[in-house]
Amino acid sequence: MREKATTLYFGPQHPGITGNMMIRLKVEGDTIIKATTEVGYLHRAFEKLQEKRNWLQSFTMMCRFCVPETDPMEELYARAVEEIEGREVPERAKYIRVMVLELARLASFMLWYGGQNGSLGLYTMGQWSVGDRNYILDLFEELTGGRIYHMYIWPGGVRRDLPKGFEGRVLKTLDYLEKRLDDYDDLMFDNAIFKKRTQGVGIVDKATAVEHGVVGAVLRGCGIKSDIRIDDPYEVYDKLDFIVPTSDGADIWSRALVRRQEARQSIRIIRQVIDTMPGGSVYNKIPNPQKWKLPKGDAYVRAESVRGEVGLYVVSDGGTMPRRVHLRGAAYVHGITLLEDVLVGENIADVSAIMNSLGTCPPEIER
Amino acid sequence: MKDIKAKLTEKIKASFDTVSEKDYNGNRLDFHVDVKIIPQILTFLKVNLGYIHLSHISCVDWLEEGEFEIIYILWSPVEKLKVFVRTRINREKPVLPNIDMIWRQANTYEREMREMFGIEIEGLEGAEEFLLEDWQEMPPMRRDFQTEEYAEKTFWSREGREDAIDVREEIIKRSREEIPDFAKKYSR
Amino acid sequence: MINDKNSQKIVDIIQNWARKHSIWVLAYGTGCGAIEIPPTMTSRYDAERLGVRGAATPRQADVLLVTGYLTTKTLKRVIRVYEQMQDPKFVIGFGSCTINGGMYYDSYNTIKLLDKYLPVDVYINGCMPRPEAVLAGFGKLQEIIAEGRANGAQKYKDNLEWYKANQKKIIPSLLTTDYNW
Amino acid sequence: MDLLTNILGAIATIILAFVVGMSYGGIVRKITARVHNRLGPPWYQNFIDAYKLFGKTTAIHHGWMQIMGPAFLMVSSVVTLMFVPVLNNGGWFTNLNFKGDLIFLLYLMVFGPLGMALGAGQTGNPNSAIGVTRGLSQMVGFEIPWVMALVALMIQFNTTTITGLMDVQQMSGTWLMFSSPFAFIAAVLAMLGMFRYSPFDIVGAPTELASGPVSENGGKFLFTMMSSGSIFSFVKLTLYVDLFMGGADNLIILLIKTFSIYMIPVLYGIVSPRYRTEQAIRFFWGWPLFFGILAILYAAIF
Amino acid sequence: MEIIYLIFILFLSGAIATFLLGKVSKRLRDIAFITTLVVPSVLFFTQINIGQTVDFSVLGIHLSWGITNFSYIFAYIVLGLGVLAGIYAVAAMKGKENLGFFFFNYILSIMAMMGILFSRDLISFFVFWEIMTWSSYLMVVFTGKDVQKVGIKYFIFSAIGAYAMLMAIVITYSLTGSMMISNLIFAFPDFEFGMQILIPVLLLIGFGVKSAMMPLHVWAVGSYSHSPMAYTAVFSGALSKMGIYGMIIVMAGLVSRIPEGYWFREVIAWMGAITAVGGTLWAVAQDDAKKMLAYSSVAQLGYIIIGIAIGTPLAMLASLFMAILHGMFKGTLFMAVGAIEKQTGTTNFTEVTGLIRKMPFTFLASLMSIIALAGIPPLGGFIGKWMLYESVIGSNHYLLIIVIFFSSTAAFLYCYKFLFGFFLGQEEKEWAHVKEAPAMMVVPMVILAIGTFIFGVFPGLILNPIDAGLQELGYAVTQGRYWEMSVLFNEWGDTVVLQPILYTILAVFVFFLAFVLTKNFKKTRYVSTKDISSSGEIPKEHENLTFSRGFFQPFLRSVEPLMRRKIDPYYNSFGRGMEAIFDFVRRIYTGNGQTYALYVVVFALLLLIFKDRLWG
Repeated sequence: MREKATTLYFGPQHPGITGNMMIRLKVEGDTIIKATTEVGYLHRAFEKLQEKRNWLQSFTMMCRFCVPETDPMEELYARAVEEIEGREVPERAKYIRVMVLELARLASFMLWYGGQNGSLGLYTMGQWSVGDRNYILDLFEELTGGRIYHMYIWPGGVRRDLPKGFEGRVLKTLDYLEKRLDDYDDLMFDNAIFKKRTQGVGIVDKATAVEHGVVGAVLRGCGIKSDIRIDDPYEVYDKLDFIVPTSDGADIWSRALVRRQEARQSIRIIRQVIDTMPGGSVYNKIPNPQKWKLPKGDAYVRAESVRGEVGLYVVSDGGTMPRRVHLRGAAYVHGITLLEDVLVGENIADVSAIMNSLGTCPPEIER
Repeated sequence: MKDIKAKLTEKIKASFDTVSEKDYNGNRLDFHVDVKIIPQILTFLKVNLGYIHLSHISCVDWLEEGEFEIIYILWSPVEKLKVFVRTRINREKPVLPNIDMIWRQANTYEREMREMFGIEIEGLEGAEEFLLEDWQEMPPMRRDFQTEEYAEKTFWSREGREDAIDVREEIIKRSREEIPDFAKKYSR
Repeated sequence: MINDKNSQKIVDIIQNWARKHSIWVLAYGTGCGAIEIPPTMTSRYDAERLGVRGAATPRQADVLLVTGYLTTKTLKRVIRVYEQMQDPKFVIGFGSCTINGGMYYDSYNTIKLLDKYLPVDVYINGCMPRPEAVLAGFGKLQEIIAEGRANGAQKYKDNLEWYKANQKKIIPSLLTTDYNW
Repeated sequence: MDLLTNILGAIATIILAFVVGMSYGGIVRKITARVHNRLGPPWYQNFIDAYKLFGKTTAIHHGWMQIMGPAFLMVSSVVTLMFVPVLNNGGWFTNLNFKGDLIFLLYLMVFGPLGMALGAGQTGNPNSAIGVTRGLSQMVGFEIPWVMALVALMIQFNTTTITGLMDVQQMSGTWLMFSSPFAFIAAVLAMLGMFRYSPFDIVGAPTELASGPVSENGGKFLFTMMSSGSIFSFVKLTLYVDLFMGGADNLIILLIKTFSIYMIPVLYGIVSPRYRTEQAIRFFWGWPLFFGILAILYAAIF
Repeated sequence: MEIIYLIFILFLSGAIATFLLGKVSKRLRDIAFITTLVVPSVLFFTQINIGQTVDFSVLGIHLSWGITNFSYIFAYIVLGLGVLAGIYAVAAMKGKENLGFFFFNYILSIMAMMGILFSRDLISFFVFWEIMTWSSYLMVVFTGKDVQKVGIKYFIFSAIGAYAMLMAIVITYSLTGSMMISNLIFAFPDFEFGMQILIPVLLLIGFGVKSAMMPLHVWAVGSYSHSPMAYTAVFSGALSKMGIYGMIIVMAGLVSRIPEGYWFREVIAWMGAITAVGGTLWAVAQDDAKKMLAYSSVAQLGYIIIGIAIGTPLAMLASLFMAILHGMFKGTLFMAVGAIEKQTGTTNFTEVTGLIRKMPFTFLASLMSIIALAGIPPLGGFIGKWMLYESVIGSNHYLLIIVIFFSSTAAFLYCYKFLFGFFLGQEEKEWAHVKEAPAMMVVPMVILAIGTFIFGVFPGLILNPIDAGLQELGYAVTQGRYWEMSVLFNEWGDTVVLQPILYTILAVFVFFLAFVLTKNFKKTRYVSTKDISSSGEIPKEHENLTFSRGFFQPFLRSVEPLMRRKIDPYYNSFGRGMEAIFDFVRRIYTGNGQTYALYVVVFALLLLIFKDRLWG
């Protein structure tokens, strides 16, 4: 027998979906009465493959977990390995890591600016911000050789020191971006229609947030001050001065406000890092990767990405290969159960905006 | 940090018998518990002790010991402490209690565990298929599943990879040979 | 009216020229390569000046851009989408993983050779290919369209059984659609 | 005029409308690209796209209504074009426009979208159906201020024909946008919805409905829709110029006037996100309606 | 013998014969039924001359029957629709029980309507009016579903209307001493002011009930959707026009002759406008085709009422034209719904879908009727609407035109919903067995649909008779034909108008056809509607891909403030206070036809006694 509600396939081939996943929407009118996510379109079995690679080969897979923001994954892996092995990291490497992480955050915010507005039909924003993102990617290219996959932060430090005059170029880019962020505000946050479209839509209130284990900007967007960089500080974040913005609206608008401030905080952090960066070597040499064995043990490390808390659980059985590498992305909780619950009762027009606002990133879910 | 850990251990031990703890440097504390009391101890941690954030659920396949190890990682934003609740279950007939009424997102972890390790979760809702589709073999994340063999068996691989003489030339040359007869006229 | 071969040739040349300068890419990010598509379409690289433009549904699209690895689950959808596209249609394989599996050569869930399942007109290599490489790939596609050599769809039509057998091998639930145009 | 001249004139008008409409589309793409900091496609890109679509195979259809849908659209645009005076003094482009009547045009303009909606409905794609319902709902929204503006003009100058209104402007030498400003404002606000640029592009919103009603149409169907859409936008622009900007004495002036009025929805659209359907409807029943009422009061009093 | 008598005798005897033959043979019954409809119609159109009257007296009351130019217009609707719907009914009602009774009532209604048109005096007018009411009431309760609710509603409102009318007749008689309509019209301007208001109000209540004017429309939806569709075509298409007929007489004959009539007309016009808007919005909200068309009928009658109330010659012309066209296209649509109900068993948009390839002719007829209903050129509905606009602008009703335009634009929504809901969308498995309706059902629909097209392109065909009727009604000839007051006709001239549109449309269609038949296009083949670009997914068997629930939800959400007020609750709370009366009504009503026939007779007798007692 035919179902009563109409089925709408939102994805996998759909301009409004972020990445490659599917939401099976049951709609009546333009109201969603049930949403079922279906994932697995991007399941590459990384975790299985990493069990078959040695410790350094596994590292090359890390950045491919989630493409919009690749560096937190590398940093997590490096930190987990260091924790199991007890390897020291030079102070300068930690500062460089923070700089790279924050640059990656900034690049990811740029992409989010584009995605959030593109989902609401303001394509100009996407053109601007994704175009400006290229300047950050240029920096990465100079530093690491790759635009997207950097493989820069590795166990024991970072791969190489900063090129000569790199800090200056970073600061110059930051100056430019700061100016552009004001332009974005004019286009996006001063826009009455954007406000109308986002206020009161996609509400994740405090109770829901706790029930679902919500993290990151979504959690801050409902008024809970939570940031791994402060709560569980890693690298040199405890030495830096920055604000964790929060907002009380619990809707897309307040999440956008949070992210808007976070982008500026990232710029501030990078400036601080460049000011206070010590000298010295940038890595502790690792042994021959083919024979590199880690002691038996496990580690769970966490970092703050744009989407929220990312955790990595690494188990070593004392061999040359990891026993288990298990990533927990922020999208893993946002993209499935939370999305399904939030979408009920919303308008079809807002599905894409809600997905972007929750930071759904399918490759991170499916790994 | 030491005080917090000691206090927590005391409280847990007072409520549950078969618990052994292991301390680590930094803000991490491990509890080894029996599989039967998993829901109770997690509820206790969440409701009574303020460990409201379920950060991670992971599963490790200890093939040599014939056991799965399940690790629940909780986080308290107040005490700033990571608590690992670890349990081991038999690998032959793995059954795990369902905890998605405590944390909604646990549902996703459990669905993945069910599919990837073949662990039966009692009373779990949600579609059987999560990441895979039409999967016929054993659950792929088990250690005894040989992914490379399976890939060799199922998918073709491009010839011309094993020697590094002139890869480009070689690929072109060999791919020409490999094209079926009827498709020759399209090759360029 | 226009039946003799020479005038048909002229029509073909004009049509190929139009096809070359109007490439509508299906909005389907099959893999992680999708992250370099927005930069390609936006201000610095601006693929639209070459006539490259997104299309929302397969009926309107000319080019299927397979951005990166294909899991078996996605392959099923890609095949359906490809068969729903209208002639003339082209496929661009994007990234090392479509060419030979790339770093997923031993993964149980991703295919290694895209051209066993779909007729590929142009491959773009790299992991990840830079926007310049993507543009070069579109340039190559334009080149072979203008020369009339982009006959992947015809190839698929002629060797449908071979392709279908390959597809069936890894997707048992593949529905036999009545694809015969 | 004999029949042959009539037919030739009609064909010339259609070609003019097609060329101008398509070029405007291309120029809009170019302008949008420049706002985006891009180079953008050449201005003739739309012609290439159209020709390519025409050359594509249309291998399948979902029933004869899907084939007739674009035909309805084409018929509506061309017939409407026949009834809109292109130039002040007529000449070759007179066609049937000496018979042009505003209310008649209003209804004629609906013929195409309704046929298109039927064609989209036949495909069976739920996205198409949702897009159509959105489009029709929005149409109810913007027709109200638009009709109010027209009624105000009719009352003020006591004529219901386009030619009558054009004569009024020619005689007095003042454009109606100055002599009845409120009607002009209401009509321009309604025009935002009529051209379906952002924020009123809710019908085929790609990120919501995957291009909505056209989602099953490719190849020749899409070509027909694209070209009749171009003709239609020319018709609408010419109508605005005729009604509010004193018409045009020759083609150059027509192009300048139509282009300048076309830029209003385009430029507004570039910097606006999309409305939700009911928000769009409410928008039209807010300020535009207010200006419409003002216009009618203005017309009734003066 | 006078042909007029013959017609009525034929109707009456035919009705009885049909009823009786039904017990003998079904085929004979059907033949008798159609003959009874066709023969008097032929007689009427061939033998009756306009202006011909017969006078006679019954029980000392002087009665006069005759046809005028004005009533002749309505005879077109009644007989044309009556015959076509009758042919349709034979096929549509096949296999139903109690058919003889249905046919009997059907003929009786047609006869009563003809009687109303023939009546030159108030008594026979009232008697025929009552026969019409009773026969239609029996049709409403014919199916026996929800009779308590729907039937009682119709009964109450009809009774209110009838008593109001009766009171007006009595007052008229006491004032003029005559029952002739012409006398009333003649003497009306000399009445005192209170009577000048009271008589039209009472009469308008009577006629407003039948024409479903707000706030007297409450009965209409239930009754239209509950009677068999074959009858609803007549009910909505012709029977409701009797209210319009009466209204025109009241408005043109009485109200327009007094100075206060201006305000009176304004009120009626706004009531019509509210009727139009309310009907349209509620129609958009319906999920059931019958109810949707019923609300749509209410709305369309609203337009007609507006035209009548404005009362300029052009507006009258528009109203009458729309009345005829409404009979045609609404008749067709109700018949189409009937056909769909017969073939699928339901009329709900959320259930039926994708019938276009199964019932192509029904679709074609519906499509043309819908285009006419929406008022899109070149079909007939446009002419009427457009003349209405012209007249509304011409008579300086500026706000009224906005309201009308709003409702006519909103009408596109339900028009599309009708076509999409039944015919377009996914072709589901559960309706795979559906076949086209029998020819006897399809042909009347197609004939009527083509009629709307012909009248759209050659409106002069019916505008001329209407013109004649209007002149007779007291609109003096000023400049030839009234429709020439309108710009379009004025410049285009003769009876054959709107042809340029037709030719252009045809030319473009032919061009497009040539385009479709190009080499490439010919290879196009049909694929099922399951093969759609569903984002790459393959739809599962049980998943519903038809969008039918909450069709215009965003629109309805934005007009919600307008629709929050519904009039039914007020009547219901009023009715709760009148519980006793309702109980009494229920006791009279037993569900049996004979009781009602008896009741009609008793009522008529009472009336006569009443008359004799008071004024005898």
